[in-house]
Amino acid sequence: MTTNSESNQNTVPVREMIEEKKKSRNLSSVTEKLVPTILFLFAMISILTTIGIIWTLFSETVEFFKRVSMTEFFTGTELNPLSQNPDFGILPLLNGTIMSSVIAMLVAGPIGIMAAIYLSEYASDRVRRVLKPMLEVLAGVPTIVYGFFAFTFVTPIIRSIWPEVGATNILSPGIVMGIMIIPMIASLSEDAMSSVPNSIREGAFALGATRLESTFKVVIPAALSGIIASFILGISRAIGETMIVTIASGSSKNFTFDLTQSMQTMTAYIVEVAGGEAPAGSTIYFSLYAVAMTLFVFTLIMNLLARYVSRKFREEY
Amino acid sequence: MKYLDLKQVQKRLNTRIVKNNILQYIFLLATIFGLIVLAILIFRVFTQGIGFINLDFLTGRLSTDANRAGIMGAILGTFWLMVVVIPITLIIGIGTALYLELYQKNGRIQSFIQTNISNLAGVPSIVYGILGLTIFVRALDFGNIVLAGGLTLSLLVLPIVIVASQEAIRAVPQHLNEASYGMGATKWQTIRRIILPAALPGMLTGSILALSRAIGETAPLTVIGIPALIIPFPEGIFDKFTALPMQIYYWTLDSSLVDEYANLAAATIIVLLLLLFILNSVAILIRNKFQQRY
Amino acid sequence: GSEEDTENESSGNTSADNNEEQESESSSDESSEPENEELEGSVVIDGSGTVYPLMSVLAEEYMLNVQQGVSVEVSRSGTSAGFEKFLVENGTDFNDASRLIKEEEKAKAEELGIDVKELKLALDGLTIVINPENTYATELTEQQVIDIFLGEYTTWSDINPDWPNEEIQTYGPNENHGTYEFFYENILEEQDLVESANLQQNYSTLVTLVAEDPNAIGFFGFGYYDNNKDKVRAVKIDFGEGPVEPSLDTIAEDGPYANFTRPVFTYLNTVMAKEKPQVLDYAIWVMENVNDFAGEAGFAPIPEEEAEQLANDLKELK
Amino acid sequence: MSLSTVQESITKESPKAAENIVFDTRDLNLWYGETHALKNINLAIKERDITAIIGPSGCGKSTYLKTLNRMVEMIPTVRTSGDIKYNGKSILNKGFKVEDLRTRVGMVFQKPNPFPKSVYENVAYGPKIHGIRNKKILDEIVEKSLRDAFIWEEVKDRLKENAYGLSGGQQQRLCIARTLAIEPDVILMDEPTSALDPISTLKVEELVQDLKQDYSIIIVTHNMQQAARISDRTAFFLNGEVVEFDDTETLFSNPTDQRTEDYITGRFG
Amino acid sequence: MSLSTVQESITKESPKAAENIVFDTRDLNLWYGETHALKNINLAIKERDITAIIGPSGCGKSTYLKTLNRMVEMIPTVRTSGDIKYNGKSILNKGFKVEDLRTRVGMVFQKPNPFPKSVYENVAYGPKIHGIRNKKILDEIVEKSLRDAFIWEEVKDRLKENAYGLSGGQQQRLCIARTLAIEPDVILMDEPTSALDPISTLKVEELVQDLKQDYSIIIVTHNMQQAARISDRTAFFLNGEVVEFDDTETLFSNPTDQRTEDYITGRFG
Amino acid sequence: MVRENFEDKLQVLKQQVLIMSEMAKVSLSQSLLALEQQDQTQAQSVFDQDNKINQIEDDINDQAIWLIAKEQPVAKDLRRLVMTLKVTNDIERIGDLAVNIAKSVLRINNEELPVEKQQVLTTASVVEQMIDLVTEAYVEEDLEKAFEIARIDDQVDRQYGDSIQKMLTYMTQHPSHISPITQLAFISRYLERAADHTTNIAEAIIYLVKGKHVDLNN
Amino acid sequence: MVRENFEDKLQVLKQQVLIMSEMAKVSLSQSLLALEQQDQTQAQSVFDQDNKINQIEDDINDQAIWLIAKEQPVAKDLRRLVMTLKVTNDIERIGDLAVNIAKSVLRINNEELPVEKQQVLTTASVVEQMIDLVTEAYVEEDLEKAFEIARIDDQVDRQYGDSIQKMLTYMTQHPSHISPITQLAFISRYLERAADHTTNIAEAIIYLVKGKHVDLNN
Ligand SMILES: Nc1ncnc2c1ncn2[C@@H]1O[C@H](COP(=O)(O)OP(=O)(O)OP(=O)(O)O)[C@@H](O)[C@H]1O
Ligand SMILES: Nc1ncnc2c1ncn2[C@@H]1O[C@H](COP(=O)(O)OP(=O)(O)OP(=O)(O)O)[C@@H](O)[C@H]1O
Ligand SMILES: [Mg+2]
Ligand SMILES: [Mg+2]
Ligand SMILES: O=P([O-])([O-])[O-]
Repeated sequence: MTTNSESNQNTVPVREMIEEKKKSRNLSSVTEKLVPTILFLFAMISILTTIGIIWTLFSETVEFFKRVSMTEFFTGTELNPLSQNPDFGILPLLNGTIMSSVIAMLVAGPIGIMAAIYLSEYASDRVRRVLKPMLEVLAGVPTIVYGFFAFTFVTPIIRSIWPEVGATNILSPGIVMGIMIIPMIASLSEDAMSSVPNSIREGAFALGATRLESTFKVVIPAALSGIIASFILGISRAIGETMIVTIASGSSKNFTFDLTQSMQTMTAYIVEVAGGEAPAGSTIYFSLYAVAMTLFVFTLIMNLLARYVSRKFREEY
Repeated sequence: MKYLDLKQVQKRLNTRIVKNNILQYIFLLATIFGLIVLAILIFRVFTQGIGFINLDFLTGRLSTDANRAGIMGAILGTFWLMVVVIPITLIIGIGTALYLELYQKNGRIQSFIQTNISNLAGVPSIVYGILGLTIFVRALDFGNIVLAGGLTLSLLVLPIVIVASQEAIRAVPQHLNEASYGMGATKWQTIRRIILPAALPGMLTGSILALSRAIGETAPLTVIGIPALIIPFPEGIFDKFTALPMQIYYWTLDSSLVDEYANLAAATIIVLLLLLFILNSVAILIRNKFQQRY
Repeated sequence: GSEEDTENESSGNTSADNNEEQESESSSDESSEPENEELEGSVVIDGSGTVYPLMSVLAEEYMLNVQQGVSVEVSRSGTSAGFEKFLVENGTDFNDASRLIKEEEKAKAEELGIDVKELKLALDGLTIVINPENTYATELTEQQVIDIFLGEYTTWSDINPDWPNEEIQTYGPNENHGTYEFFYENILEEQDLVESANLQQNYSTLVTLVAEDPNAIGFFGFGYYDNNKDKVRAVKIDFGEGPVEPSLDTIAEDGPYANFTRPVFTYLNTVMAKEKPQVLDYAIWVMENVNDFAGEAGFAPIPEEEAEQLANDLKELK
Repeated sequence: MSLSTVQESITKESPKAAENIVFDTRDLNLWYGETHALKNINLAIKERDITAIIGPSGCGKSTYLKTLNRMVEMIPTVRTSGDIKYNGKSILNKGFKVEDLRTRVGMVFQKPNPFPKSVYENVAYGPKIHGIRNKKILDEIVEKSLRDAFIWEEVKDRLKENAYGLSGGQQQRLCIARTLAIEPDVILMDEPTSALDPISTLKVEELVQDLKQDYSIIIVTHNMQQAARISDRTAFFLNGEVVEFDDTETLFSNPTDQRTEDYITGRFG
Repeated sequence: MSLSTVQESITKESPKAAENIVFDTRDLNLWYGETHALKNINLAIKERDITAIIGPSGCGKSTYLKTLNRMVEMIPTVRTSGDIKYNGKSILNKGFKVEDLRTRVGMVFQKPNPFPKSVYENVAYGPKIHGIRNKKILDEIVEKSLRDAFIWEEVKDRLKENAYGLSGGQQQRLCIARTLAIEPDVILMDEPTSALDPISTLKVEELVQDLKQDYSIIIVTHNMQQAARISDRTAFFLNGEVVEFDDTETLFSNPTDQRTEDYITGRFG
Repeated sequence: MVRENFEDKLQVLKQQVLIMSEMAKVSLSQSLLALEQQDQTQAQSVFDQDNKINQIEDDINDQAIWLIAKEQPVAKDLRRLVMTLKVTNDIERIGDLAVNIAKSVLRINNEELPVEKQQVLTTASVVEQMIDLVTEAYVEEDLEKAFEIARIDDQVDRQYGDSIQKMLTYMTQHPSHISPITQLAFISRYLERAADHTTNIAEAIIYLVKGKHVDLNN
Repeated sequence: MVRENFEDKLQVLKQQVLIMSEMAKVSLSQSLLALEQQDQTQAQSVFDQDNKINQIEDDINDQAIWLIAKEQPVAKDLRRLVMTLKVTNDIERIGDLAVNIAKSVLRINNEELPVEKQQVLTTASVVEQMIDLVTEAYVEEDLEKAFEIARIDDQVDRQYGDSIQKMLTYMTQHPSHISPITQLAFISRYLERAADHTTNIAEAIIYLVKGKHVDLNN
């Protein structure tokens, strides 16, 4: 060892070299100051986006309410924007939106959570490594494809089983939306459950618990906040989903709870009204913003709720 | 004193185990359910559309005549959209992530921006469409050109890229930064030499996934207004365009006008799904190849 | 004469073989035209979904075989929605319409200084369709149709006791569409449709709905029926002279189906036409060739002279 | 103190009346896929003894411990040969129900792993899954277990609070209480103090020595002094083999095998 | 050995020729937000000494260490008062460039934290960021640093491999080599062996004692025997205060303060 | 409280040291009683006791070493255990000295001891007191008492010098008594050594408390 | 190789023990030379040496205790350190005995020692050999040599018994010589004790190697 340190002593005057280079450091100090500013500007873009969304929606919505009263809008059960005596009640749209979301969650909720349980608790590593990405493919399929699928495949099947169901109805897109949301709920719930440390599971097994017991009595309670959050996000996703309902649910502005009927959601209404090139200036045009605003507020509340839940009930392990 | 009666415990044990075993299969079934649907969907789309896929279809121009219709215009439209979306989301997304994770780690500003981003991620895509329509198409008077659509989609997927990049940065262990600072490195040196190289695979993976999302998005484009018939190929980001999902949408709608349109829609779906499949495979490849163990 | 016949035939069985022929014919048309100058730029068309099939075929033909440098974009938000887009500063060049322009719309145009030129393109027969399973209501009188949509009958047996006691389901395009307005204004004479009418934005949806509902009765343009003859059945209407089946032959302003026949138009913004040569050129070309394509798209042609007259009017704008 | 009592207290404690073997391991081999992790293990572990297992990292200590309650099976690639008899019954054949085994053989882990529930629910968890529903009995079990784990005084006023509010040492004792609640015969402990600070470590060690009255305890530890301090017998593992198994005092004062001596005196590697 | 030389060797090593103070801490106070983490610290740390810092968890050891190279500033809520002089210069005022300080004062962390790069790139990182680009010089620096960290022989054939392929002990020595590459005066070590097995721990300890020839070393450790084994002087921290700072032997044999005695004999709490 | 176990074990060890020193004192008393009464059987019993003392010494030492091995003591704890090793050595020596005295008593047999026997017995009782005192000092870790031992030891040394002188003088005058008196001189020497050993113990106590070596033996 | 540092320190400690035992042997030799030559100044130098021996004992003990504190030794390592504490104690006692011999030599002064002086000196040389032998045994950790010590010790004990007997007889016959002969008897006793101490060291070596206590002293 001593020979090493001797032989290498001062062959490379690292320290001097470093001291020397230090003088040429000014350039880098400029970079150091500039970089945060640039990055800050980038970060501002997301803020601008939000401001843009809110400003756009809000200013036009205000215009809309100058023409149509709030009460009519929020309590009206009739929506006939183009008729000679137009009605602008949003309730049919809310009704359609809620119906489709509820159906979607009835499909996605139980199946998603069961899939999450299977993947997180029962599947071996290898099986999970295969199944989970495959399931996530479901989430990656464009919604237009689901719409096509719902309209050309699922609806006819449902109708062959249950003839009452209309060719456009809320049931079929609801179900397909549910299928689309399954991976989201499965994946988020699985993440929540997987982040429950294995040591806790082992603790349960060591007490003689079966896998089912460890899952329902330990893992799920521990991951509950994450699971609830995944449900809320699933609902939010269902509310915001557009193409499936646009294609498969028709555009009747029915205010009904009959699953077999065609209904229109808020999103589908926006597509309809915007059509190709939405005509500026008319009441219909402004109604689009009012509906969009309502939609935005709905999903915002859902997202904030999901965040709150997952914050509030997060367990520290 | 014994509280547990071993005999009782034994007796209960059998039912407990049986319950567990039965439910295990139900859970498996639930997991596979989604996959079965996926398989049916793919099978159906393929059987319906595969016969229509040929070179002419892929390279042909759009036409009202189902036999002549091709989707090159839509493919190019999607391509040009990506030309807009990729650089914008990568630069702004990674930049924002770096800012949030490394320059404004704590405090009000960070949590404000963070909340804002996670809310943006949950805003329905159709609302972005309205934003794009109002701002890019109308206020900035771009019209319904690629740039307007691309910017709209960029804003739409930006939160995904930001969050993915943040996660990638966070996955770089703090102790690596400490090590770098501990040797007298400046912040930017540390970012450039340690954090970015380590986080890049994760960022790319996230970005590619965001891109797939952008490619498949239809709703914002329907709001922005894509003509149902547009035959010339877009040659740049200032041209009007149509995109693959829009074409699927129109053909699905018009299938009552011309039956074969449904098949064309199916064929286009196949092309779109293949494109997404390739992108996702690339993402997975990147993830597996560059995954770091710390 | 002979050209027209070929077109009509080909509309019945659209086949690839005919395309080439058609193209060569068109190009011969083109060569007969004096103007050979290369145009470029875009022509923006929006408006009626009913007119869309005709207009898109025309646009495609124009782009492919007449002026490759011009991009004709055809959208179809509906007649009314289209007008709103048409009647603004820098609006669309054409607005397709399945009804006549309204007074308010005219007033708006004047206000904006837009000089609108009405171009009649073809004739559409409003077709009343029922489910193919419905074998009883294949013939209805004009009044019966009106009453059905006004909600005078709730069940089929109300019309004819021999018919099933099933609730009648009425379908139609929604208020966005000129077809609706024509039906509402010209046939129902501005009486409100029955409450329960299922009004859809998309014709494809509408076709499917009628095709799948045994108790359905709906209305839309002949073109949509023509393409879905296997799915829906057209009702023969008795206008007092015996049941008439809608067809390209019966649909005419003075034909047996005249009561349910309406012209379809496109409105040209002549200000735009003067500014953009390709717009005017396209307009002229359309009026010179529209009758060759009307049948293919499910429309009956307008009288040749009327078309020529309009074409000549347009040429004067140059 | 009279001289004679002194004399008695000096002579070593007399061997226990019945020296029952609780776990008898015969020619146990275990593979993780291709890795031969345990090689021909033969160990007879006595009842009401504290048996320590020491050895360098990766020598198979944890693996052996987890084989005793078949937790090792949770890794899918594991294969075993040979036999382990628990109170005379072979536990390695598939017919033997693991849940049953695990109610008899409790386990305490390296990192305290309470459930993210209240202190009370943590302890009541085991009895509950085994079918005890009666609130009064549960209360009794919880109190007794917490008392036995020397933690009752510290937590009796916060039974309803989340267990993660406790300190690391308290959490570990809570985990021990949780194990006691199902009244096992044997308690396996895998480095139960390695995540704890020195003070908590000593408390847990004292608890372990106290539990010896009623339980057979097998404890894996990296800390040789800990093995010396608290165990009656110590097994030294090396590369998946048992090099030496003897009374703790003998093993640490006068080991037979040179490798043992090298290891305990820190001359290894 | 003659008697006289023995006599000499028995008397304590004579104090070093020049007893320079490398870090002089005066009345240092530090707050994390409201937490008063360091209270009136006064410590004079000598050059070419190994100074150990011991104390219970949370007493401020790491905080103090991180104050010496101002890494503590990475936490935004931190406030300090008082003064630390490094070779006579106050380092706490904002004018002092932290990057400079940190090239003089290296740091080794609790968990080995090599960069996810090759062994070579790990060591070359420091010289590179400080502007040394010449490949030959870099080669030399890398070899020398690895030799000085006693790890050259083990890694010389795998310089291009990823550092994460090394064992924990090797990784830690690599991290030390990485620090040596920028030739600091002082090396701060925060529990450098707490993540290592006993054998690797001993290797690192020996390395540390060897480095004493050329560097001043300040080492935080939970392991009192380690402090006793390797350090010249030891400071005992408690609740953010320095309770006792003395020659290691004195502190561990005959501490002045009862709290020190209680802590080192394990009677704390 | 922490380290109870260790504290308990230290306490047990201390108890055993006390028992051992009690045994050594008993041995010494018996041997002196034998001297006083010139009783052979009394002397014999001292030999038996010695074996027990040796055994308890080994046990205590084993326990102390085992505690060092397993408890890693430092500072006072370590000194306490190391001191225990030293102290038992000294106590054992006191026991040995009792044996030596008993042997000398056997050699003296029934022969007359005309001089100094009383003086020796007086010294002996002082030594016994010293043992009691040092035991107290040990229990209480009392420095005062430890230093007190040193002072008493000086006194014992002086008495021993006087006695030897007197005995030599007497022997010169009464050669017939040389043999028993020589034995008595040895006994005197043994007592002086026993006192030295108590002083050693006192030194050990001082080392325990102070952590510093003092030499009380000069 | 690991624990080099500790091994080095143990080696240093061993060296110091050897030096210390060398010093004790030198003391003893000097005191005996003083006896042989009845040389007062020679005797004086023994006293000086003793201080040094005491000091080196304290140092060695401190180091051993410090090593125990910081290296947490177990098994043989621990026994080696504990044994060092015991061995230095015995060596120190041998040094003390040399002082005692020197004191006796001073008391004898120039008086004649007609009997047994040679015998005592012979025994003394045996004891010196024992010290050498036990030192070798210590260095080599050789059990054979350790047991050899015990055998030689028995021999020394016998010689001591004979010598005392002869001296007593002589004194009875020559009362005028009582004083110096008594001193010689004491010297004889001191040598016997020195031999005992080497035997203790031998016991310690056996304990070190075997981990078991043996009693060689009977
Ligand atoms: N899940 C596993 N898959 C493959 N090999 C494993 C697995 N778990 C452990 N091993 C291997 O088995 C051997 C024994 O591991 P085990 O965990 O029992 O060691 P250990 O003695 O407990 O070590 P430590 O002291 O580090 O906890 C090691 O070589 C290890 O690499
Ligand atoms: N980032 C921080 N924010 C707030 N308080 C902190 C922070 N880091 C440390 N503290 C507090 O400062 C005090 C000292 O912490 P420090 O990490 O220096 O302790 P330590 O002695 O190194 O402990 P350990 O031995 O556990 O590493 C503790 O009370 C701790 O809770
Ligand atoms: Mg382990
Ligand atoms: Mg710390
Ligand atoms: O018997 P001693 O201890 O004085 O040799």
